[in-house]
Amino acid sequence: MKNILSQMLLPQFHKFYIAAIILTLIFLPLLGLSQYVLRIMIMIGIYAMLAMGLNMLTGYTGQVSLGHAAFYAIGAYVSALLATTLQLNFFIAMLAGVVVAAISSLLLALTTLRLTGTYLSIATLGYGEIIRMILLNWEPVTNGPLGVRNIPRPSFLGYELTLANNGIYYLMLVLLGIISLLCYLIINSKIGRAFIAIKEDELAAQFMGIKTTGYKVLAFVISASIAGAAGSFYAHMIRYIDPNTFTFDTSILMLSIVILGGMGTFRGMYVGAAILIAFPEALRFLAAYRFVVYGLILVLMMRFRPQGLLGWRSSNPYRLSKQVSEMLAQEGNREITLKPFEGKEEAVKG
Amino acid sequence: MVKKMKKIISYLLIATLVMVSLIGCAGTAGSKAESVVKIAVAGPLTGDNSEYGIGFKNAVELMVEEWNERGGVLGKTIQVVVYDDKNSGEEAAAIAEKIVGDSDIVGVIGHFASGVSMVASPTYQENKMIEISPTASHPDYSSEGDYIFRNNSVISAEAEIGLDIAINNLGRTNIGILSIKTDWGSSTAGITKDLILANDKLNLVAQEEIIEGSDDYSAAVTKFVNAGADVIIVAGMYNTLAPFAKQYKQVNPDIALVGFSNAYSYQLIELGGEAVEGVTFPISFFSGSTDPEIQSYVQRYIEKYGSAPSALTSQAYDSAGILLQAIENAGTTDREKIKEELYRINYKGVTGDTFFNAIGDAQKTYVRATVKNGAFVKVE
Amino acid sequence: MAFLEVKSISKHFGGLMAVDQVSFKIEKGEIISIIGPNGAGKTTIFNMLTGVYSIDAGEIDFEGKPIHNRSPQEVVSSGISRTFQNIRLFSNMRVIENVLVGTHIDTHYSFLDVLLRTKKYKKYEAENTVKAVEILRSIGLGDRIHDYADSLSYGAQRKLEIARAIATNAKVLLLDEPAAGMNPQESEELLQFIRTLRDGGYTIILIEHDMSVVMNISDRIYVIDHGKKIAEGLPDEVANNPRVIAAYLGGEKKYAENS
Amino acid sequence: MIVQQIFNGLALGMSYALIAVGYSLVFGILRLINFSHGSVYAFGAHMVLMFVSMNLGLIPAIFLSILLTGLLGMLIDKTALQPLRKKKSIPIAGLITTIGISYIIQNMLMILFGSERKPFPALFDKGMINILSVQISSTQVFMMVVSILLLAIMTFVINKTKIGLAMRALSQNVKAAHLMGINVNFVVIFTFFLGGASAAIAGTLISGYYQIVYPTMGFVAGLKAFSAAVLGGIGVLHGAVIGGLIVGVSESLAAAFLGGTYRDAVSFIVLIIVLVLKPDGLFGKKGIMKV
Repeated sequence: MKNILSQMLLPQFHKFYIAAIILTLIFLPLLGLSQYVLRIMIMIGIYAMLAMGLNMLTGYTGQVSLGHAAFYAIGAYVSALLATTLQLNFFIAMLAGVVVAAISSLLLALTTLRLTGTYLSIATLGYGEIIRMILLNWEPVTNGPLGVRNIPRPSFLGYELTLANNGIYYLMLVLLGIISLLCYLIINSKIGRAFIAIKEDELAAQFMGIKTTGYKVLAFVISASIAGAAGSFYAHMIRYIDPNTFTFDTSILMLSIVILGGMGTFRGMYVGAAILIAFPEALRFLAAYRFVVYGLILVLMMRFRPQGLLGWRSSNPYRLSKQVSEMLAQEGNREITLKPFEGKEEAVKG
Repeated sequence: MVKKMKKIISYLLIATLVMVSLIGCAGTAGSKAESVVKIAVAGPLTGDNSEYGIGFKNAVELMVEEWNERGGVLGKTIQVVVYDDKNSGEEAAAIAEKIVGDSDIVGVIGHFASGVSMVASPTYQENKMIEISPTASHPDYSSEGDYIFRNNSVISAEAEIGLDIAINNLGRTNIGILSIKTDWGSSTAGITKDLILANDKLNLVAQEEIIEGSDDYSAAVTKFVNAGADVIIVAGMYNTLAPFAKQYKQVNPDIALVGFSNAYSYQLIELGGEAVEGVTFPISFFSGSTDPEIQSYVQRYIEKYGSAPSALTSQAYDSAGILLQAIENAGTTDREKIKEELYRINYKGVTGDTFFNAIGDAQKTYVRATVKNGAFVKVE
Repeated sequence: MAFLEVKSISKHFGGLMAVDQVSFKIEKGEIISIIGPNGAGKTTIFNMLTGVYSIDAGEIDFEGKPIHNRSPQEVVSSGISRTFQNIRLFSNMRVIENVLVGTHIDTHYSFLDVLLRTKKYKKYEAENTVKAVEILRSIGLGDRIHDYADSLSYGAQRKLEIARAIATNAKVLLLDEPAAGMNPQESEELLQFIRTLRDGGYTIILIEHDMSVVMNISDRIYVIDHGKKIAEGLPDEVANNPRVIAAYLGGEKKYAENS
Repeated sequence: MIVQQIFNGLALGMSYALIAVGYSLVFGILRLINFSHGSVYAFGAHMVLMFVSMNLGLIPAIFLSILLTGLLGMLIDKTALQPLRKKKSIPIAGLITTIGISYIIQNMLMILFGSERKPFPALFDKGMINILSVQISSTQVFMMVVSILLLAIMTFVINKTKIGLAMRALSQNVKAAHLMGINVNFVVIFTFFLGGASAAIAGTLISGYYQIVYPTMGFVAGLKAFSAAVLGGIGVLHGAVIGGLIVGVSESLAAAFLGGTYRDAVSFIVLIIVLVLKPDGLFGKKGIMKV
């Protein structure tokens, strides 16, 4: 039994599992699930996106943001306002939301360049509150406490996507897929390595020639853009937004998902979101205690499993591309003398 | 190996958790009983605003209990289904789906905040589910659709009476407006301001807004005092009005204060003490009324829950009554018919005579109340 | 003009003169050592050389150009790389990833290349990975590339730090007590490896507090005590210098009292 | 009117200062932002209310609450933070843990006491005092006196007592302090006791002034107090007081000239500006980076 189980976890099966999960997600609505369950699935999807974004900043780069609801809000508001006032198509409005969220995060990141660790977190917290105050006070634009209503549903090629025709659900899947892919591409590159190096040891990263400030800003912008996209999708899905959705509690929920799932993992974001969004629905008797539970998650995870539920290290070997394997095989085990770097031509000669 | 086992256990644990969660979400559709009429209550039962949601629940359950004692409606037992929306739009949207998925439910009493109600109401409207919010105050709320009703005072009507209190009952004309920055507070302040500007006899000396979360009103008080206000119209709940009155009366004991029915709660007196003496407001529900119906309601409420019902709670109580009466009048649980009945109803409830106008706003009659010797008394 | 020249640099923290007018120079392909008792200011000198601290006075020239008061990144890209006294690896990354981070400085593809997985991206990734594997093989970690950095033994971690420093295309390696915590055999192996690096053309500056470690390897030794240079010269000269002996004895004595 | 508004701000600032002292105390020793301080403050106020409702009398209720809240502070350290120090967790782990604790306390209070605002007995109400057209309430004056007294006691404890010496040693170098035979965990736990006790005092005084308590009272006030502590130079006790006064006054003036809805934004903007321009605050000392 033990053996079968551990055999099932072998890396060669991973692709199969992932494919199975994706197929299940695609065919799920065809099973005739109630709209209520679909709604929950969509909310899980939105929070998985948000967690994915925060993960780039907090999980990989080690910068804890306590004000991420601000970018979620900016994406939602910009997109909703453009769609309601200028009748822009959802996808264009979303793009605008992403851009504005990115710009605002750039401004925040540039002003807080000098801050590290806890100080940075507190500054993001303050920023989140300031953005909420702006949403509340800038009435001519944001409509203040009255919020934005009648936000059009997303439509694709003239076809309106609703909950009933499963369009919203599939849009969520596509968005989550795109965001996951982008994160995957970024993490598996020098950018991703720079992020992780900064998290592991910022000073050592500087001595690797990594322009740490620049990469931290980049992480901020990527992270905020994703939150902006999620916000825009949320606004068009829910169709009414007001400042009360984007509070400190929302930021903490995002952070709890990242920490519970496992900072610096992909799987953790989906599972973390699924657990934290679905659990208050499933365990209604705990509803009054849900914030206590969020709090407990933060405390207990930090105490006993800071890497998160799914935060184990991969035991698979490092993936060398075919090209690399061939180059190395050609070389065989010949003796290598290291020579210092002298000029461009020799730089990458093996 | 141990590591692997740990990993497997984590996987299994997580899989179970997710399964349980999903089953939990899906599994409540359940028993379909023919002899039951369900009405849903949706509001914040937990969190910051739980006092209001719990008030809804209490009130509706009390009303349903009374009906069931009389044999239910259409010969069927009435059952209350309670949903906690945590005062969050995200939650409310999901709950709305859940409610419309249960064909036994004929109507919803809720939600509490306008913003939350308005996230849910498109779902109700599309699925022809009747929603009566006892509290929503957003001006656009009831125009979300013909199944969407509001059993709350219409701001303009209430504001007019508030001003009339200031002029005629209190004899003041230099008016200051204090409002909380919520959809209701901002709308109320805006409407009141327009009314004052339209009236030559009145003088708007200062207008202040505050955000909930701070209890310090000294800055606003100083501004009002300097502007020479002799009456302040406070568009806030009891939890704003009471501390504001306290802080203001320390500086100027002669100030007159006008509130709105939202602030009509025994907690106002509990929190405000002497400072709220003389605070006057328009109300549609008066717990000290000599009307025997109201007296028995207040008595039953106190008996059951240990405290006197507030105005908002009483509106929830009437909302349930209105819905049940409409079912009775329609003679069926067909929601379209019940909706039609709702537009025809003239309900004599504890919050006065109520009927809905064409967009589904309740039209109410108001009385005036003031605080005297630590109790609410009617102003004649 | 020397390859790397340090001209009477000083640094003080508040009232404490941590480094006081220290000068030294090193030619291409040399190994020099900076030794001194604990707390003498050796690591501070490294920190000044590599841009962690600004210098209060003096000058540092590398290949004829001043490099003092630059950011660490600029110092690295000019060809000077370092290791740390208390190992600072990226411990949750694999061995090969640690070295790949070292190649960061020489990886020239853009954000768009990353998203589109262009030829350029693939070329750099492949070349850098091969380079990283080669460095690791030559330093004797070729069979550990898949492991996580913190699963290595102490000695292997020190080697990995050097490999990572080499990967930045360094010409000058600053090694801060590379043999600390190693047993004699490990430390002898390491010194042998440092010699091969020198033979390959690297220029190396070592920091040690234990003089005996560097006696056989250094072309020149500089002795620092209380932030001041008290002696310099060939290993034998320094070992017999009475001031050095006094400083070491005094230093040891003081150290003993403190602990 | 400006003068009156400044005095309003000073009174408000005094309440922030009272809370800020607790942040500063813990940060000064541990370099940890104890985010749970705001909810511990709310806890202290609720405990007074609970003991009063048990008819123990106001003064004993206050003392019991101070004791109990101090114990809560110790409990937080013992159960959640000490293990993190032992494991040498990343610094941010402490912040996240205290955020978690703050959620637990605040929501437990909500479940046990209800979310609504509840009346709190007035502490020292002798009406208003008029000084040259400026009006100050006697409660504010009382608050100010107690704050200064509290600050004096804290300063005395830190500068003149043996445990204070140990605390100062710890704030310089934990390892060295440990080597010198200081019982680090005891000193830290004592610091948390002081922090909790000061939160209870702040909770009592401020609730006594506004005569209101509710579970979320510590959130916004806590954030502003934190701004105040940072502004004054976190870790510096008198800095916390001056920071509190500055935040209070700027908030009051913002309310006066920009409108009441901008006051919160202003104190957060002050926070960010201070963090960015002078992270060590007005009275803080700069540290040396160690490699």
